[in-house]
Amino acid sequence: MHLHKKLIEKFLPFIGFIVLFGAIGSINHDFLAPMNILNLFRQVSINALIAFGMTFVILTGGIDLSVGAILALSSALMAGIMLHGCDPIVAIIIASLIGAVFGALNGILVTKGKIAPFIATLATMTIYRGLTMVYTDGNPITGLSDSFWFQVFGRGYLFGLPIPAITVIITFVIAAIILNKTPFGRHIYAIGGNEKASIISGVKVNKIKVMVYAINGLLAALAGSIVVSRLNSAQPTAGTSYELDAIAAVVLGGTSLTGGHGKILGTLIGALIIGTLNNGLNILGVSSFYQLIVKGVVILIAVFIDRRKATS
Amino acid sequence: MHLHKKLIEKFLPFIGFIVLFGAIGSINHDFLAPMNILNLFRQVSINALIAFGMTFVILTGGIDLSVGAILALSSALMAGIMLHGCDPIVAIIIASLIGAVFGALNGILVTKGKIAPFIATLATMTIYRGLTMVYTDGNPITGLSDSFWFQVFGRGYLFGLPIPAITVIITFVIAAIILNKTPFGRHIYAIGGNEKASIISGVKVNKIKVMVYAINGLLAALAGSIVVSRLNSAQPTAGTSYELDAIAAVVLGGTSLTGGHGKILGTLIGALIIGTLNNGLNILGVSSFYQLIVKGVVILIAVFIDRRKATS
Amino acid sequence: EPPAWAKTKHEIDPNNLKIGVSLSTLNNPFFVAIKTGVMNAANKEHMQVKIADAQNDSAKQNNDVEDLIQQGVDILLINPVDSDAISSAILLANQTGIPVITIDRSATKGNVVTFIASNNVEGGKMAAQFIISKLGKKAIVAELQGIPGASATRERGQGFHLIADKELNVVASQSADFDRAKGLTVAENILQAHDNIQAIFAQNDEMALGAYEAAKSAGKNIIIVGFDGSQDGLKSVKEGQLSATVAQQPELIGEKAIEVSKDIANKKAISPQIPVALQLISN
Amino acid sequence: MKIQLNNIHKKFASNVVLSGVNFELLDGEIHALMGENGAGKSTLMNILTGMFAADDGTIIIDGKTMQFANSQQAEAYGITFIRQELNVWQNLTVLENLFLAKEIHNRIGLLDNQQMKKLANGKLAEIGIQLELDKLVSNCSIGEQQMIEIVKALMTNAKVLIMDEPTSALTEREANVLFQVMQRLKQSGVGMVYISHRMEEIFTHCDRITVMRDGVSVSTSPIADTSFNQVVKEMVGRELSERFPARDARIGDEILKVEGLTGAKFKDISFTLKRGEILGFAGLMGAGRSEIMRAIFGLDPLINGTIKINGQELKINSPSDAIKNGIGFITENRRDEGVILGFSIRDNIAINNMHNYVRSGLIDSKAEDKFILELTDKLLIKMASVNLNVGSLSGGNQQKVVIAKWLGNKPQILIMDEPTRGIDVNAKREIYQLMNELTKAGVAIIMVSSELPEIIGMSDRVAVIHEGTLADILGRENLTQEKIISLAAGEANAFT
Ligand SMILES: Nc1ncnc2c1ncn2[C@@H]1O[C@H](COP(=O)(O)OP(=O)(O)OP(=O)(O)O)[C@@H](O)[C@H]1O
Ligand SMILES: Nc1ncnc2c1ncn2[C@@H]1O[C@H](COP(=O)(O)OP(=O)(O)OP(=O)(O)O)[C@@H](O)[C@H]1O
Ligand SMILES: [Mg+2]
Ligand SMILES: [Mg+2]
Repeated sequence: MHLHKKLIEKFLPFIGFIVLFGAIGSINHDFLAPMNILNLFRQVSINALIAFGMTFVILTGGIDLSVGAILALSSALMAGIMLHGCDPIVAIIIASLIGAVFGALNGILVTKGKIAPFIATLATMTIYRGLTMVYTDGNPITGLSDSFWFQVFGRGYLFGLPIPAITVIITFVIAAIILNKTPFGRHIYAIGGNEKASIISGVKVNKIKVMVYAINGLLAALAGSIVVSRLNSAQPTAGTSYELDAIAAVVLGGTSLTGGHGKILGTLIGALIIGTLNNGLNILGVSSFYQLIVKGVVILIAVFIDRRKATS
Repeated sequence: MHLHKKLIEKFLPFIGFIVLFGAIGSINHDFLAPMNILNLFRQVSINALIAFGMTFVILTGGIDLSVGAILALSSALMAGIMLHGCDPIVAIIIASLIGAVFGALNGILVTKGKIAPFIATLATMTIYRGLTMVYTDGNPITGLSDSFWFQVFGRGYLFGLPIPAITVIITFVIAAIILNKTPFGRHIYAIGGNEKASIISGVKVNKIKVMVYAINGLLAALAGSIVVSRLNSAQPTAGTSYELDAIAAVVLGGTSLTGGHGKILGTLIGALIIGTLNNGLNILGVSSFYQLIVKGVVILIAVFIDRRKATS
Repeated sequence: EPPAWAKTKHEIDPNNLKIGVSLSTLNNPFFVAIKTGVMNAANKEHMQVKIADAQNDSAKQNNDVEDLIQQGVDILLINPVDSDAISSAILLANQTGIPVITIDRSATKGNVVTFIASNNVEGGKMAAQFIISKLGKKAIVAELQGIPGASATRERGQGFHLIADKELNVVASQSADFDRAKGLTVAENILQAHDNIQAIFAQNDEMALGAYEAAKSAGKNIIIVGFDGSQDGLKSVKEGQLSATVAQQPELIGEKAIEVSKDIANKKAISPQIPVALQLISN
Repeated sequence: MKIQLNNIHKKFASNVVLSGVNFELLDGEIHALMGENGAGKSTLMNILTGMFAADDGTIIIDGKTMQFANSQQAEAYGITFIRQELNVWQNLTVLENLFLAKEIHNRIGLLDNQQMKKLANGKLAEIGIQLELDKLVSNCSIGEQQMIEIVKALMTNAKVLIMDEPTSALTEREANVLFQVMQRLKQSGVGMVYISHRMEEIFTHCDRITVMRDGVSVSTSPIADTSFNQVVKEMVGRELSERFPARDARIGDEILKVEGLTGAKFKDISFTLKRGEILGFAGLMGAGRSEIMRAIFGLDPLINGTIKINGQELKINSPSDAIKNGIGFITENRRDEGVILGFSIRDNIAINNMHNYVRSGLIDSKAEDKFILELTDKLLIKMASVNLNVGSLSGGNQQKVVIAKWLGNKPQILIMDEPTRGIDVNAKREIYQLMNELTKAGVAIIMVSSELPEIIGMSDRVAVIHEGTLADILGRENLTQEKIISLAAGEANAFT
């Protein structure tokens, strides 16, 4: 009986997702159409990738408000180098590394600069966005590439699955291994659980934090390159407020904002919940005004149930 | 010597403000024109009022992302009741109370619902914004009132000072008295300093938190009514991302995001710094793209210096 | 009334004009193009230009206008975030004696020398009529709306619905925030929900381009109408991707504004409304 | 391994903490380090293990001058330090804690849990401690957490083990396990530094003792050559009269009556408390004593039972209810629940006393200063000013600040949970005296303590808790250490 309850609690986010999915599907059958499920997976991929990175950051007890801006900046730079004739796949790799650098910069501000993550990344959010605007002069960068590989990266299918979804699955597996199976991952949890004790025990807290923010930046940039491929252009305003969706996905997945507790699988489910809401409310034809309300309420309910679980 | 250093540290935000002010003034004399100083005061007033409320919340260790949305929703409701013939001054009072109710709702989610403030107010931010959209149907509410008192509230002058600035000064004095001279204020600091110890000492932590969020909502709504008076209309998109400016002002003023430490005077100076930046960069004709970068960098530098102070 | 000691005096020197421009946002290529038009024309005339970006916030725009006045600009070009909310800023300019020209959106109160714009409501109607002309009455269409509450959203939607509600079958209206990526996902979802959609009206080109990608990947060949006539949009129409865009010629609007400014300085008579023609560009 | 610390000096900013300490540790000896709170014991060991660098003086290990850059270096060299404050991760399992920052991984960098489990189980079996390796630390008692730290230290195969107050969170029984481990380590030649404020332990288990006072080492001698009183005298710098001041309070009417109290961790607890009485609560770690107190104070919900004060039944749903009814509560966890670190002494005491000097809604600063100075004077709190950060005070003085805060409220019933944990003999005595004064004035005190001498020395009656139930209440006349221990261990019928 007790075990039973524990099991339910463990799978709570998943159950929530299934309930939501079923509810929307039963109201509107279009929602369950195979094509829509594929759409859903592809739509979720951007948020899921960013939320994976955010999970790393939040597990250490940090937060990163600049991911949306990193996405935009790295996308713009990626488009820029592609216009200079760079091979798309190379451009994606370079863009991801650039994202990692911007992320690492956040990490350095947080560790060396001893600035609270919220403030440090609030500031870099405006800085990175400003740089994007300056670089693009406020205009989208278009006419990128007709290369097959580039187009396929955001739009193609493999084994019947959208490529972005496959990217998410691969990233998920790597992230899960890192977090659960490596000393690095263990140390991420340790820092979030007790930073002082971690320092005393010789965990290289600063180095790990910088790496965690770098991973976050890298994944934001990777998400950015999917966006660029899908739209065949880089938008200066891309990624605006994506940080909030990513944080919501992480928290819906049961990760605590104080750090140390949470699973990457939860985040995946969290991202699916948000994606299902966005997609489902569209399919149901709910007006965008009411969509705002419904999304807020669902987040509240989900987190509220999750908290009850923690305290009971 | 030591005392000397302490004094400098204490007035650091103020010194930063003076330096910034002097620097901009020396580049462009228009900035120092009396009329511009008055403009600056009026421009700062919205952010200052919201930031005062945010100071209360942050002192308890919380945060409120929904203030911008509360501003919009209470403004819309205020405009709505004015269209039904309500006296403008009464409408301002009712709007402020409505703001307090929405704020209190945040407080209840945080205390009774045990939801992390960041998440609770992230959710209510979208809910309140959605309600605003539904109420206004996405349209501004106009044609409010030609009443002298209503117009004067946002645009008038008294003793040579803009009325909104006077509202700020009065609010500042009341807030300073509450925080420094009443048991309620001391308890706010205590909760931020050590919530558990405060509970055990008989501090009614939940009640105080709800009140603090209510005050925050009230001041956001008050700021909203100034906006309504200045614009002679209620905009459904009003207040978007004002929470970030308010948080930045609080942090620039030296209040710590973990709660327990900070002064309302610091917040006033923080708001002045942000206002001076906005106004000064406009006057200097800095392009809005570069403004983003400059603002981000200034926040980083200011907070960085402040942290150094704390650790040295 | 501000106190007397704080007021500044004002005179215009036609040979050394200082133009203040308050734009609603620069987060949108359309307004960036207006800016470009203004800058290019002003450079030719050797005028000084000061530009402020209100970031779609009416309250900030009021501040911006105050700041521009403070810098002693001779003429104000204002592209209001909102027609009502800009009133007090315009009244302030009137008090200071600075002539005001509104661009793209009008102001409900205050003295404005002239209003240079293409009419958003009209544009919405044009889009609806274009769809009718292609598909006939009762065609099944969807609408992608801009940022909820923004004036372009309201006006374009208003014009579109004035006709479409009577003559077309609008089965879905969803917001995609004027954003290309959101336009793509929302269009995907709408197409999923309504298999039989024949046309999409997007309230700007960005969303239209996103919708085009969605239709393409869903393997649907439908009519997509954008709005703005941005570079990307026009190119896409030319390539036969978008069916049409309601082009506004933003650079022309900017150039006109500078032209009129010069006329004001030279005390020429100005007509109170200067329309810049909307063009429905189709393939 | 032989360690010599010669003439160590250290100051933090302008605060001189160590001014000439000499200390020596030999192979296979247990060397006690004693001194009042703030004497510099922990600082000295931090210097030895590389956390701080000494300003002056040398560290000689096996004849070589050494200077470690951090505690990992010291550990690699064979010197392991179990710090005063627990360094555990509540969010991780016992196994994960044991190997933190020392994880074993395979060739491709993945964690080797099997290997780690094997090693841990081997160690546990070797030292005779039982720990569930897969249990989350947040589900472990404080005692178990302390054990994790100890096992973690032993896993390093240290040649020198430094323990800073390891038993302050342990009860007799758990402490005894530790002492057995220490004896075994001693046999195998491990040298140990043992820091504690518990005199009995020092005299039963240590070989030599070094006493520190005000940052100087006062004496080092074999334990057999010194005495209890001698050590106290060296620590305090003067003769201290008997350890527990005589109780002479007049015990009055019943003030508190608790019946059938049942909560999550205890059931059916009934007892009474009289004015002027000290009722001790003894029990093993995790017996649920603190939980009982928290429930009476309205911090935790009650499942069942009644609480009567002065004969009147009360519903206590929150601490403020309890306070209104004249109850005060000094918790066992000073840092987390007692003081507000980073706040001034004034603000700490003021938190629940402002009603005493509020005039028309506003705080009267002058009256506040007066009120607070009266309290700090009465409790002999050693401080330069009430504006100082409470964190800058020694543990004993911090505890007095917590007591002061409650005295301002003039409680009728004062619950003191581990009131002298981590506090030196002198400060302890001052707190005992204060308890006597309070009871003389008619205050009733409940004292939860894991230190049996204190329980026996100060209580008028003792309630012994065993696994959440009340084993018995003993009167002063038949209080013995053995009796309490066996009751606490659940051997209820041994004596009746
Ligand atoms: N990092 C530090 N910075 C400044 N002062 C410190 C620091 N660490 C310790 N001190 C001060 O040094 C003095 C000695 O502290 P220490 O912790 O060594 O005492 P102790 O003998 O271990 O006391 P206790 O018995 O209470 O543990 C105290 O006054 C303390 O406040
Ligand atoms: N918040 C909590 N969550 C989970 N377990 C807890 C919590 N607080 C206490 N415990 C556990 O409950 C049990 C009883 O606790 P408690 O420490 O109060 O007993 P005690 O007899 O007072 O012992 P102590 O000597 O530690 O005060 C212990 O195993 C303790 O670790
Ligand atoms: Mg110590
Ligand atoms: Mg206890």
